[in-house]
Amino acid sequence: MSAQTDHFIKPDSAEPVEGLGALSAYIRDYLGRVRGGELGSIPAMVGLIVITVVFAVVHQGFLSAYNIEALVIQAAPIILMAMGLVFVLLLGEIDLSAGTTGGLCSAIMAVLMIRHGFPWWLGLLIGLGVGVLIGLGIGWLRARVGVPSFVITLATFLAFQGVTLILIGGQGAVTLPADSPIIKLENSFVPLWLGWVLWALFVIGYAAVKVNDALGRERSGLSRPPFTVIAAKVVVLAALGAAFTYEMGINRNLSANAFFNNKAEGMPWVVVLLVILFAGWHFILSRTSYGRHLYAVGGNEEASRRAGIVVSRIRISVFAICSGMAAVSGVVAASLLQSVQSNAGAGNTLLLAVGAAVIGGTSLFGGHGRVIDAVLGGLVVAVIINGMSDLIQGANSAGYEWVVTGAVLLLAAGFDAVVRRARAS
Amino acid sequence: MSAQTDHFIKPDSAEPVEGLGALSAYIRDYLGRVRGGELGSIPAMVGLIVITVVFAVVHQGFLSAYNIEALVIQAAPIILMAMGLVFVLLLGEIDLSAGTTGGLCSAIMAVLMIRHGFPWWLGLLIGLGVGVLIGLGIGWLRARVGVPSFVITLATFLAFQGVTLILIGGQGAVTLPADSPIIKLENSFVPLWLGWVLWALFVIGYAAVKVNDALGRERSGLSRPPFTVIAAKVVVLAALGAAFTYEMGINRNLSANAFFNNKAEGMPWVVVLLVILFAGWHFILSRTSYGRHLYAVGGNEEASRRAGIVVSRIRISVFAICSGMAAVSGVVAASLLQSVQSNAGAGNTLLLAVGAAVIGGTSLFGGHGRVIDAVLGGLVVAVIINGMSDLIQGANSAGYEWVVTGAVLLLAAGFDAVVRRARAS
Amino acid sequence: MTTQPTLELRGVDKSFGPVHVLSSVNLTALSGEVTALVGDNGAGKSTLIKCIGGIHRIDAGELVFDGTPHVVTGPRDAAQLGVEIVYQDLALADNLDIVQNMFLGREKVTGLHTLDENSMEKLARQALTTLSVRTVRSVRQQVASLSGGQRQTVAIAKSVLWQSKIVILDEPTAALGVAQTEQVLDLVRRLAEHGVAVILVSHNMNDVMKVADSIGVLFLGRMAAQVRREDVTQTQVVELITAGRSGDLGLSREESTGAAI
Amino acid sequence: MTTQPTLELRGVDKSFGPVHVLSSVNLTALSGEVTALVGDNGAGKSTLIKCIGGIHRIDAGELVFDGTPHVVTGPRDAAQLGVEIVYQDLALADNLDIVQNMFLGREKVTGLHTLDENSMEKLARQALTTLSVRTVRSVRQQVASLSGGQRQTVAIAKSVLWQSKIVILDEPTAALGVAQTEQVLDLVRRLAEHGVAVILVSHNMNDVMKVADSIGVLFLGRMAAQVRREDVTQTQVVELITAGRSGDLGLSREESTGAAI
Amino acid sequence: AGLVACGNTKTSSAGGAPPANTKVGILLPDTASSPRWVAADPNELKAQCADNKLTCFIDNANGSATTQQSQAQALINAGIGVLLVVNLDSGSGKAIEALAQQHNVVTIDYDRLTSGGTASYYVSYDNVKVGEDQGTALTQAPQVKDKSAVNYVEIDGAPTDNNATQFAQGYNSVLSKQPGWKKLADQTGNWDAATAQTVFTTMLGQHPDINAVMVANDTMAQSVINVLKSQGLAGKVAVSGQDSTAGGLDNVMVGTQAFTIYKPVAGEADVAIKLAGQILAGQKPTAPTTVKDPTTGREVPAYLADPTVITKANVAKPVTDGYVTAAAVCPTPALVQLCAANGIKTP
Ligand SMILES: Nc1ncnc2c1ncn2[C@@H]1O[C@H](COP(=O)(O)OP(=O)(O)OP(=O)(O)O)[C@@H](O)[C@H]1O
Ligand SMILES: Nc1ncnc2c1ncn2[C@@H]1O[C@H](COP(=O)(O)OP(=O)(O)OP(=O)(O)O)[C@@H](O)[C@H]1O
Ligand SMILES: [Mg+2]
Ligand SMILES: [Mg+2]
Repeated sequence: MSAQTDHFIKPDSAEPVEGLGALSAYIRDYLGRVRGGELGSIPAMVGLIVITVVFAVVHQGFLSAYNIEALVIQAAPIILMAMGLVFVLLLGEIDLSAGTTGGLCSAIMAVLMIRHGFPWWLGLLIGLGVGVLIGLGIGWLRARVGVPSFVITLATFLAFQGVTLILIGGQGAVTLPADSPIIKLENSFVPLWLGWVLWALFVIGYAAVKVNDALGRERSGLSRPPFTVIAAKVVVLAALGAAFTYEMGINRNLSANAFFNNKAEGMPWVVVLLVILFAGWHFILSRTSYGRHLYAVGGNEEASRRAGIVVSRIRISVFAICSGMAAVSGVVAASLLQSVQSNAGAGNTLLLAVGAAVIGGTSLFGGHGRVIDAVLGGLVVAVIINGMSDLIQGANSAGYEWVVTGAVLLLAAGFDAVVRRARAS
Repeated sequence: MSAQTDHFIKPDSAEPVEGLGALSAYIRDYLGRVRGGELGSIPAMVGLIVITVVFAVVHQGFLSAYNIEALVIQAAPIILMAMGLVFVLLLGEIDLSAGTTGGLCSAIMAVLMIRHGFPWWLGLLIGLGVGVLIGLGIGWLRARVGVPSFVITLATFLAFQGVTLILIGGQGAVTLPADSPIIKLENSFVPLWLGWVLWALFVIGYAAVKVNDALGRERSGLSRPPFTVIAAKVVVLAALGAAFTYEMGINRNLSANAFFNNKAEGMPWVVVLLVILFAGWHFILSRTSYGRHLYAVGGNEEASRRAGIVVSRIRISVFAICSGMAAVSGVVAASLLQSVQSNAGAGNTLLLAVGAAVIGGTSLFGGHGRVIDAVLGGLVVAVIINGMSDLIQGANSAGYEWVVTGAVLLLAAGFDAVVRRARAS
Repeated sequence: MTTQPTLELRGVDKSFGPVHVLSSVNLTALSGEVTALVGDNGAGKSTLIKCIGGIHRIDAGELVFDGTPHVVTGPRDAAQLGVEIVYQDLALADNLDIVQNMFLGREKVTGLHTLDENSMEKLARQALTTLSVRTVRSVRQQVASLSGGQRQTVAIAKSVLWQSKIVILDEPTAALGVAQTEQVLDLVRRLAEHGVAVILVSHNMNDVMKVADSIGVLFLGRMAAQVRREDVTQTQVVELITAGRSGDLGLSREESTGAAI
Repeated sequence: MTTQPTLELRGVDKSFGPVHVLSSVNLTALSGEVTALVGDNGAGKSTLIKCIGGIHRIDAGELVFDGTPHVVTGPRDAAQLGVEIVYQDLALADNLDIVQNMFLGREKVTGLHTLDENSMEKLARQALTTLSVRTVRSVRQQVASLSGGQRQTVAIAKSVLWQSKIVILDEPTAALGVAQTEQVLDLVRRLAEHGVAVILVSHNMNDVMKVADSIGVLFLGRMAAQVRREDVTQTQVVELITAGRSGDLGLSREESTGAAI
Repeated sequence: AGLVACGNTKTSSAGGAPPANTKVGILLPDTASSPRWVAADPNELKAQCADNKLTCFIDNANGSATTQQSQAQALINAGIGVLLVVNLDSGSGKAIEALAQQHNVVTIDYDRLTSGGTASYYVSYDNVKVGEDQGTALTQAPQVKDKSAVNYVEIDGAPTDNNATQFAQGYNSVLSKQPGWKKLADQTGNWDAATAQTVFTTMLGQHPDINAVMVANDTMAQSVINVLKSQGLAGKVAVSGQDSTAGGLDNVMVGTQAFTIYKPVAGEADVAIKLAGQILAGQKPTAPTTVKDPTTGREVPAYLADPTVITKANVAKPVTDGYVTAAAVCPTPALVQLCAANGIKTP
C-alpha cells in the first residue's frame, strides 16, 4: 500500500538534494509560494526600504552613522513593546495598557532606585516583576472572568497613568543618576572588538542552526533545502550584520573640535538586548509546543480546546508576556530619556507599537504573526518618526508634521497592502 | 406531508394567543432564552443601575435635576460617537480616528462660521459633509486597497490632529458666539409643554409600531406576542419617559438669589437629537436589507459574498456612517464646550466611545451589536466620568481619579461579564 | 446531441500559486437533466464549482451559458446568469437565524423598503417542510445552534426558493439522514423535470446511479470522461474515479499515471 | 452480557436553555466492538458525543468508564480517560498545516523541549498513507487549503495516532470518496479487533450494518433502543430512526408521538 | 445652605455679615504642561484655604476640556460661591465662566487669562514676561555671553497650549532682536520629554554647531541635555528652562542648564485665595492693575506677580522657600555634595 500512496504524497527525497537542479527547484517552489500568498516579511521589508530611500533623499544626513544610531535607540522601545504585543495579537486580543504599564514599571524602578536607595538591579527586577504580575492580572480577568480585553486594558490604561502620576508626584519626572547601568543600555556602546565578536557569534549560531535543521531532516529521510540556499542566507545575513557593525564603528562625535575627546563609537548595548530577546521569543514561537499552541488558539480556539490545550492558561500567559515586555520597553525608554516622566507611556505610545506589529504583518484577528514583524514594523515606525522630526520648520510645524506623519504611515501601509494583494492575481 | 412535518416545526399559532396562559408562556419563553444566553441589554442595564446607585450614595446631589441634566449633555457626544462606532464594529473593523475626525469637522465648522462668516447652517453642513467624505475615504482604502483599518485610522488619527491644529492655530481654541444655534443644542432647553408633547408622540409611536407588528404577524398566521406584553412594555417606557421629562421640568438654577432670573428648565435639545438618531439607526439596522447585510458581513463575510452582497460597498458605507456620526458628535461636543479646541477629539475620546459600545454589548469581532448598546454603554461611561469628577480632592487628585475611574470601569465591565457568564450554568 | 447545453465548460484551468488543481476541464449540463459530477477526494470538484459560481477566477478556458461565453467575476454575476449553488462548506452566517440566512441578499421588502419578515418567515417554513426537516424547533433559531444535517437542509432549502436555470449541489446529502436524503434526491429529480439543469456532486454511487442522466468523472483535476448514465455500470464509474480510466473510457494510460499535474 | 462495558451512559440529560436535546439517554459500548449510533438529523447524536468528550456538561445522569462514574469537565478529562473523538464539525486550526494539526496538544519534543518536527512529519505521513489519501500534495500544506474529504481524512488520521481505549467517530465518512470510505471502515474494524471500544455515528445504513456489532438508535433525544446487529434488519433500524419504534422494539406509542421533548 | 464660618476671619469687615458660603472651587488644567499642578499648587492652595477658613474643592482636568467642564458643573452643583479657573484654552474656559455666571458664581482666572471670558479677576504671572525673561537670561548664559555670533535652536511647548504661544512670543521678541543670534531651527516638543528628545537629536544631527538651545521648560531641557551629553557637549551649549523642577535645579547646579524660571506658587495662590475669601464675605476688592482682554478689549482687574530667574547663583531659593524639597533636589550622594556646595542643606 505504501508503494501506491507514496506516489501521491510525494516523498520529497525524490527531488535532487544538492546542486543547480535542486537550487532552481527550491527557488521555483519559493516563488510559487510567494505567488500563492505566503509573503512573509516581504511587504514590510519593501516598505521599510522605500521610506528609508525617500528620507535619505529629502533629509540630508539621514543615513549618517549619527542618525542610524539615533534611529536604533529610538526604535528600541517601540520594537520591544511591539514584540510583546505580537503575543496578545496572536490570540486576537489587545492590550491598550501596554504603554502605561511600561511607564508604571519604569516609574516603580526609578522611584525605588532614587528615592528608596534600592540597588539598580533590584529596582529593575521589581519593575519587571510588577509588569509580569500586571499581565497575569489582566489575563486572569480576561480568561477567567470573561471581560473583553479591550475594556480591561482601557481601564488599566487609565488607572496606570494615575498610579505613575502619583508615584512620580509633583516633580514631573524622576531623573536617573548619570552613572546608572540602566542609562548605559541606550547611551553606552559595545567596544568595537566585542561588537565584531558578537557579530561572528551571531552568524555562526545562525548557520549552525540552519545546517543542523537540514541535516536532521535528511537523517529522517525528509526533503531539505539545498546547502547553496542555506549558504546564501548566511552570507546575506552576515553582510548585513557586518555593514551595521561597521557603520556603528564610525566615530559619531559631531563636533570636530570637541575638547573632551570622548568618542561615540560602537553599537549601543540595547542592540544586544534586542537580538537576544528577538532570538528567544522567535525560538519560543517557532520551536516549542507552547508557541504552537499560541497559533492554534489564535486560529481556532474551539479546536485547540478540544485538542486538550488549556486555553485559559495560554491566554493568561500572553498577557503576562506582553506586560513583561512592556516593562522592558518602559525601562529602555527610561534609559533613553535618562528619566521617567509622570506621563510615561501615555499618549500614542501604544497605538504606534500596535501599528508597528500590524505593519510588520501581524493580524489583529489572531493566528498570524511573528516576532520579526515587530522588528520590521517597529523600524518602519521609527524611521517615519525620526525622518519627520525637524523636517518642517516654523509655527504650526507640529500640525504639518502630524499630517505628514499620518500620510507617510498610510503610504507605507498602503504599499504593504498593495504588495500583499499583488499575489491575488 | 405538511401535516406530518408541521408537527415538528411547530406552527406557533398552536399556543394560545391572548390571556394569562399566553402571557406566562411568553415569559417562560423569554426566561428560557435569557438562560440560553440571549441576554440583550440586561448586563449593561444592570451595570448602569448598580453604578448609578453607588454614586447616588457616595456623591451627594448625584441625582439632582441639575446633575441629571449635566450627565445627559456630557453623555451625548460619547453616545453619538459610539452609535457610529457600532456600525464599524459590526463588521469587525475599528476606527481609531473617529475622535479626531469629530474634532476636525467641528473645527472646520467653527472656523468657517467665525473666521469666514459662513452662516451657521452652511458651516454645519460642510462640517458634516467633510465627516462623511472622510469616512468614504477610509472605507475606500480599507475595502479597495486592502489596508487594515487599524493602520489607516491610526494614520488619520495622527493626521487629523495635525489638520485641526493648523486650522485652529496657536490660540488653542475657537470660541463659538454665545447666540449661535450650535450652542443651543446642549445649552438650551425644550419648552415644558413641548417636552410633554414630544413624550406623548414618542410613546404613541412606539405603541403603534409594536401593535402594527403584532397584527401583521397575526395576519400572516404567525405567532405574535400577547397584547398584555406589548401593553406592559409601552407602560414601562412611558413611565420612564415621563419621569425623565418631569425631572427635566424642575428649575435647575441652584442659587436662590440669582440676579439674572434665568430659569434652567426643560430637557436639553440634544435629547431630541439623540432620540431621533437612535430611532433612525435602529430602524436601519433592524428593518432594512442594508442592516441585515451588515450583520451578515460581520458574521460571515464569505457567505455574504456568495449570497451576492457587495461586501466592499457595505464596508465603505459603515466607515462613512461612523465618520459622519463622529462629525455629529464633534459638533455636539463643540456645543457643550461652546468652543472648539485645537486638540479636539484627541486623547481618550475614541477609546471611551469604543469602550461604551463594548460595555453595551457590541462585539469587537463583528456580527453582534445594536444601537441601544451605544446608548446604554455611553451612559455607563458618562455616569462614571460625571460621578468621578470632583470625588477626590487634594494633591494628586488627578492621579487618584484616574485610578478610580479605571477601577470603576473595570467593575462595571466585570459585572457585565459575570452577568453574561451566569447564563452558562 | 443537438440541444444547446445550458452550461458548458471548455478547457477550464485553475491553479492556486504553484498547485495546479484543474487542467482543461470540459463539462456540459443540459436543461432538464441531472448531471452528476464525481471524483476522488481532492479531485477538484468543489474547485470547479467555485469557478462556475465566481468564487474563483479561472486561469484559462471558457464558461458558456446558453451558448454565450461569459466572464464570471463574482457570485453576483453567477446569480444573474441564473446559477444557484449549494456549496460543500455551506456558507451560512452563524449569527443570523434560519429565515435571515435563507433570504440573505434577496430579502423581501414591503413598499416602504422595510423588510417583509412575515412573508419571508412563511416561505422559509414552507421550503423546510418540503425537505422533511423534523427537529428544527423554530425557523427563528440561529443557525449556529443547528445540527450538521439541519444546516445542510437550510442551505439546500435556500437554493430552491428561487427560479434558477442551473442548480448546483455540492455533496448535498453528505450529512443527511435516510429520509432527508430521499427528499433531496426527489427534489433533484423534480427540479430537472421543471427544466432546470442540475449538477450534483456526490460520493454516493447508489444515489448517482439513481438520479443522474449524465456523469462527469474528475480524476486529479482532469475530466476523465463525461458519459451517459445508461452507457455505464457502477463498477465502471468507480474505476474511472479511482484509476482515471476503465476499458477504453477515460484518460490514456500515460495521462492517468503521470505524476500529479 | 457479563463483560464490563468500557463506556456506559446512564440517564444522560442535556438542554440548551429552553431546548431539551437529550432525555435520559442510556448507551453502552464494549471493548472490541463497534457500537453504531444512528438517528435522524437533529436527534441529538453529536450533542451526546460532545457530552462524552467534555465539550458540553451534562445536566443529569452519569458517564461510567470501566465501571467507575466520572465527571468529565473538559476535553482534557476525556483524553485522560482514553477517549479519542473525531467531531462532525472537524475542529482543525485553519492557520496550521496538516502535521501541526495532527499533533496539536500532543506535540513530540526532543530532549531540549524543542519540537521534534521531523519525527512528527514522518508519523503524519504514515498515518495519512494508511487512509488512502492520494491528492494531498504535502503534509506541510495549511489545512485551510484542503478539500472537504481531505480535511476529514486529516481529522480521522489524527485520532488513530494515539493508543485510546475508546474511539468515537461522528459521521467520519460523510465527505469521503468510495476508496477512502472503505479504508475508514476497515480501520474501524481493525481498531475494534485491537480491543478498542469504537462508537460510530453514521447515516449510511449499509455501512452501519456492515461494521456494527451493536446499534443504538436516538429518536428526538431519547434512546429508542440499543440492539445487537444480528437481531435486526436494516428496515427495522430505519423504522426505529424515523418513527422511534418498530414492532415491539423502541419507544412506546405515547413517547414516540408525544410533542417534542 | 453653606457652612457658617467661624467669626473672626481676616476678611470679615466690621459690620459685615459672616460669609454665608465658604466653598471655593478650583479647576486645575492638567499634569503635563507643568509639574506644579500636581503638588505645588494643590498643596499651597489647600494650606491657604485652611488659613482663610474656606472649604476648597480642587480638581485637575487631566488635560481634557470636557472633563474640566464636567468638574465645573459638579462644583456648581456642590454649591460653591467662587471658582478659580486655570483654563485649558480660552474657549472652554469661557464656557465654564458663562456657566458659573448663570449660577451666580464669581470666577477668577488663575494663572491663565481666559480671553473673551467673564472672570471678575485675573491672578497670574505674566506669561509673555516669563518668555521675555527666558530670552534675556539665555543671552546672559556664560557659554554665549561674550560671543558675537550665536547659533540657536528653539524647542517650544505644546502647540495646543496658548501659554506656550505666549512664552514663545516673549522669548522670540528678545532673541530675534539680539545682534548676532541666528535661529537654525524651530520645533515643538509638545511639553513631552520623548518628543523633545527625538526632535533635538535630529536638530543636532543637522546642525552640529549649535551654541544655545531655547527650550521652553525643564522637562524638555532634560532631554536636550541627554542628547548633548551623548555628544560630549553638555555644559558647552547654553540651555534654557522653566518651572524650577528638581531635575532642572540639578542641571543648573551641574552647569548643563543655564537657568530656570522660578514662579513661586505662593505668589499666585495666596493672593487668589485671599481674594476668594473677600468675595465670599461680600466685598468687592479693587485690584492693583488691569490686563486687557485681547478679544473683547475688557480691562480685567488683575493681580500680577513677577517671576524670578534662577541661575547657579540663587539656585537654593526655591528650596529655601519650600517650593521643592531638598530631598527631591538632592537624591543621590553626588548631588548631596553639589547641593551643599550651592547652599542647599539636605536633612
Ligand atoms: N447550542 C445549541 N443551542 C440550542 N440548540 C442546540 C444547540 N446545539 C444543538 N442544538 C439542537 O439540538 C438538536 C440536536 O443536535 P445534534 O447536533 O446533536 O444533532 P445530530 O443528531 O448530530 O444531527 P445530525 O445528524 O444532523 O448531525 C438539534 O435540534 C439542534 O438544533
Ligand atoms: N486555496 C487553495 N490553495 C491551495 N490548494 C487548494 C486550495 N483549494 C483547494 N486546493 C487543493 O485543490 C485540490 C482540489 O480541491 P477540491 O476542494 O476542489 O476537491 P474536491 O474534489 O471537492 O474533493 P472532496 O471530495 O474532498 O470535496 C485539493 O488537493 C486541495 O488541496
Ligand atoms: Mg469538495
Ligand atoms: Mg451530528
